[in-house]
Amino acid sequence: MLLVENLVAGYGAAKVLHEVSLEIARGEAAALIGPNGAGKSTLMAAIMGVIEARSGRIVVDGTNVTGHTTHSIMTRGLSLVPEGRRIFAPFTVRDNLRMGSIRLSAGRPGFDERLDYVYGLFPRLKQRESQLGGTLSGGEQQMLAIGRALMSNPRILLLDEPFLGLAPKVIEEIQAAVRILQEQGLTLLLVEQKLDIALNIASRACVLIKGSIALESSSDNLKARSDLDDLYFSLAEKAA
Amino acid sequence: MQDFFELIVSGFASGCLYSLMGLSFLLVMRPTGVVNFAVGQYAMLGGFAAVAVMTTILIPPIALPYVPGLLVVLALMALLGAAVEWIAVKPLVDRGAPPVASMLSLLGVLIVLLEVGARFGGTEALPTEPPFGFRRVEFGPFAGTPQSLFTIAVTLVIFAAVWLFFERTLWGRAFEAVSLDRRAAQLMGVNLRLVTVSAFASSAVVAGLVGVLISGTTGAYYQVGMALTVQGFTALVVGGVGRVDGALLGGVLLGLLEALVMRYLPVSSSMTLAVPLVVLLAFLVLRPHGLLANRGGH
Amino acid sequence: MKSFLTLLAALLALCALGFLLGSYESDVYRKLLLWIALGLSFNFLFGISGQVAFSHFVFLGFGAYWVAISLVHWDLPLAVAIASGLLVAAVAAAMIAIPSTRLEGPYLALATLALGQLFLLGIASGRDLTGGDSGLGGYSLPPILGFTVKGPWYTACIVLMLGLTYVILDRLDRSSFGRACRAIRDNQTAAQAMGINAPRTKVIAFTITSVLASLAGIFYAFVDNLVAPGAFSLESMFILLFMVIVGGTGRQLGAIIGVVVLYMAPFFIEPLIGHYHFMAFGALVVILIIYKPNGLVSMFDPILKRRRMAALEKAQL
Amino acid sequence: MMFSLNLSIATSTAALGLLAAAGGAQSQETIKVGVLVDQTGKTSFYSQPVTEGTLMAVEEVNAAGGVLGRQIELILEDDNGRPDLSATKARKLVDDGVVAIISNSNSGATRQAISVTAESLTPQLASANSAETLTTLDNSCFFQLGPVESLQVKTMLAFTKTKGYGKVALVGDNSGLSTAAVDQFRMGLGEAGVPIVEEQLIPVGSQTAVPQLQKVRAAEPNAIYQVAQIGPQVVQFFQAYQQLGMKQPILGTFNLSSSSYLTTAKGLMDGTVFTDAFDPEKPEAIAFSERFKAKFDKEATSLEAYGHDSVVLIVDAIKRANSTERPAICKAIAETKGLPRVMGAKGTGFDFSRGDRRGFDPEGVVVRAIENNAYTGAVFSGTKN
Repeated sequence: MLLVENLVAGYGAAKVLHEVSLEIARGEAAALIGPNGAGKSTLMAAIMGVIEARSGRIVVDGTNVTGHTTHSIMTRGLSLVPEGRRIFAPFTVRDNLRMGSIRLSAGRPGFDERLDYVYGLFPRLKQRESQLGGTLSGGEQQMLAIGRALMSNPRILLLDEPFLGLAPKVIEEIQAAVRILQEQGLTLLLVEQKLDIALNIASRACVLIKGSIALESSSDNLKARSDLDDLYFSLAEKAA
Repeated sequence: MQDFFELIVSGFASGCLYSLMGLSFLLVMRPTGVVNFAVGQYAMLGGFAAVAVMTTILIPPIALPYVPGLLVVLALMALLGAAVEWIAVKPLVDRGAPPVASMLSLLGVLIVLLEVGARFGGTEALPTEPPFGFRRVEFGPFAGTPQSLFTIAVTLVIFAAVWLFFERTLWGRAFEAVSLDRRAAQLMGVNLRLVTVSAFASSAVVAGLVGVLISGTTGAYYQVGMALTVQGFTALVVGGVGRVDGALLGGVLLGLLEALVMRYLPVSSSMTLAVPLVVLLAFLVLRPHGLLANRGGH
Repeated sequence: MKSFLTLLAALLALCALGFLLGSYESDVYRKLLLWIALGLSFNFLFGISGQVAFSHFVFLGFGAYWVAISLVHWDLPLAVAIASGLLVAAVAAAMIAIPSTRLEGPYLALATLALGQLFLLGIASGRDLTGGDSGLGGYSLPPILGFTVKGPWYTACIVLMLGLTYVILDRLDRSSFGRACRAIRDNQTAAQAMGINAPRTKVIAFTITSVLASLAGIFYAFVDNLVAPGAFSLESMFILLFMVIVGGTGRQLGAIIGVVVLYMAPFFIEPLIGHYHFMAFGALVVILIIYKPNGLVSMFDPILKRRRMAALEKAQL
Repeated sequence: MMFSLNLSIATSTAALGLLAAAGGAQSQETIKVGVLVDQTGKTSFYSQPVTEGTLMAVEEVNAAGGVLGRQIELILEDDNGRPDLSATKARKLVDDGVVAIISNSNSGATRQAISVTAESLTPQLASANSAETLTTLDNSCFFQLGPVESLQVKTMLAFTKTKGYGKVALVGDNSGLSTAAVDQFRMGLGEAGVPIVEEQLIPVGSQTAVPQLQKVRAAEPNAIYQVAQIGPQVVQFFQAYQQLGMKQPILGTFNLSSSSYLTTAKGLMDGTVFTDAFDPEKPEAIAFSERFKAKFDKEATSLEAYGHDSVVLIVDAIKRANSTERPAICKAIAETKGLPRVMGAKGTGFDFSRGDRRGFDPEGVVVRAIENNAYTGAVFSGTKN
């Protein structure tokens, strides 16, 4: 469904990703894990067309989308929940969700349907419908960010560290919602630093170290590893 | 007292022009962070374009009536604004250069436009026929000319339309989203190219409209650009940088202040031009956020 | 020592040139030298310190008007006129800089642009003192120590002033102050984190360069023995900005190249393209900012680099 | 409009070059005359038409065989209307060996150029400048051909003497052109004992003149002297006057003779009278207008006539001096008396023999009026009433 091949990308003179390859099948939930600064968010940005791929290619459902603009990649069914939520603070909850629907081709009827869907997933957002985004709690903002990304009716949802800085209770709540999405057949790519959360959700994990995939394995295999606690460290040693 | 009410109308009308210039700045500033000092030259060219299409002075075979002429001028301005973005801004943004590079390159554009205006239109003031003329009209204690009322009405309609667009339509919200968080807006699927190009085009259209309005009152003149640039930016700084309603408020206040200072304070009348300059400096130093608070963005 | 001798030789050559030229050419030449001096100080302000300030011509005009008014209306001795002019310019520059250097990018540009317009309005309204639009004239350089300085000797004075400007700015640029200026230009937050006092550095840079502009203005006052507002308009300010950008922002050599190219260009291209040179400058600036952001001077970089490498190799042998 | 003007100047220069070349082949070298013109600056709108008149006059002289059997070659220099540039360009012309310089730029630029021509005593003729003090500068070879401001005041005062305007207002703009005129009008009115109850300036770049004219209205003058010179500000004056329902008579200066006001201030100027240096019914003016129209297919204005007259003067001086030496030409000009010219009232011509280097006949200014959005002929002339 989503195929990344030998992707090289970076900012200015700095090369962040070195020939990264990755494949995710339809309905699968994969995790992209790795330490800080490994290039996880850069990979997300490159997949979404926010930064340019210097070489390599990105293929969605057999269509090469390398070099396409973000909005045209979104029409192929991709959507990203960005790191740090990036809510439009002065907009109401509803207006935030409206922004998410901007690439929805079905127009007004489609919008109402998606809105009901998101409100069904996160009933708290419905209660806060006309509140300003900036006044929500951290957890609610994260729900809004996910809900907003779902408004474009994606088939692949990329989640960039959605649990960062949230209370355990909220994390559980959002995990539950993610599980529902999974059950409904949405393909997921989750970026996460914390291994336990990642392996809980995803069936397969790719470990990104210093801009390269250092290890790819099923979650069960990974969980069984003895060096799990300092996995990144040992992989980094090996890479060096 | 009669003087006061006459002044309110004429100060309000001048202020409306400043507000529109402020809006022209704002339309580009908000979504792109670029300050385009060439907007004053758009106004100058808009004026000459109006003379060209509405009268026989510059291009003898063409003399359209006011409304079609206005539409033609505004369409030309939209093209000009988009072309300026494409030539002088896009390559820099693509390279990742800071906004100040765009500002400097637009200063180059400013000079090119100024010279094009001076060569094409000449250095003399050229007129268009104002649609409503200058006879005195009175309503209650107020008195003005049909032309000043026309300017006020056009300005209010433009501001209402822009406000409704930004607050009520999905695409208007998208413009706002871009100015709040460019990256997040991009991830919503907002077409940034389209937003940037329409921002530059609409900015040129609004400034061009000012030029058309002025061509009917004092004539299209090659030197109006710089004064309008300062007045428009001052309107923005007074009202609150980054707000549509701030531009309207700031411009109108500035227009009224100019008229009242001129009429009632014992200063040399050539110093009225100093009013916007002094107000601008005072606000920049003492209250850089203007009268209305900013709501985020740049 | 070697660089000092090179500079001395350059200044002597510039003076000598003044003795070879006819009256028209030496008029053009003097104004070129003044533009170079202005270009150097503006380059420090805009290119090295990163302040997009449009007030440079205000200070040029201030220096010129101050010395002219001192001679015509106040009958001050020349030395007093010059010294007081520089002093007042320094105080005024600092007073302007303290509030305005807080402003960033376009806001500083607009504030200093407003200042420039106010200056011109002031000249227009203070006509009894300034002569208004047609300017203030009817004076000439008083004898200095009994000598009447005129013709190529006055050109030599301008060369001296230019040399002084160059040396001051070159020293500043190479000192820790110059590095602080560049650090603030590139990233103010990072510079402050490194312990640089950004506001103070900016104010000092603004004041020094503005005083140097006033100094050039004092010398300008005796080139035509007339000061008129037309020379200090925004248009001239734009040309100066363009000169620095075209030559190569932030480099002394760049400023010199930019000034020479844009100042001399009209004399050569006017017969070809008529009066469109100002328009051509605007277009040139857009093209250079986009395609050659380091200016014309960067075209010589490979040569300079090669020479430096060759010198290095020689030293190693 | 300006496009066509530029073009016509360019083409006539080219034509002149050809003529000069042809002339040079059959006789000696050409007589070089320099022209300082503002082709690109703020004052180009009047400097260009003046220069057009100069070019046309030279073409006519050359077509009739030139002067002293030689062709005249004009060397045009654009000074952008800037004084500093004007001095530089004047130096260039002097170095080029011109026998005289015709100054068609604004008076500030002319003034600066005088500092250059004074060094080499090059004859310099200011075609249209009306500034008062140009001839007090120390170039005894500088001659001013236009009417100085004080002459306009004197003529207007003579014209209004019988109307009994007890108190008047004075409105100008803040350009150099206008403030100089305001000064002269203030002085002239003061000398004549007419009190000025209000004096206002409309700043260049402002959008309305309503506050200024309200002050004028409040002072209740019997008449208003309108001496604003910059187009938009002149138009604002008339608009505000109309808007405020004012009825006082408006007395203008020759700036109002620029026909563009008939469109910019269409219908707003009726009843206005203004002083002018051009009498359309003067026989020389009729002849000039006909020749101009035949050549350029448009109406001549006083501006072209100014430029034309400076050539008339210099050609006459070269003929009488029978020399192209600068001092001889200078001397001949200073002795000019009764030389007919296009500008000025009927029967007036050049006269420098009074020892005044301002050659406009003191009785040569006329008063014209605007009726039904059109200019009338002279309704009055001279300073005696």
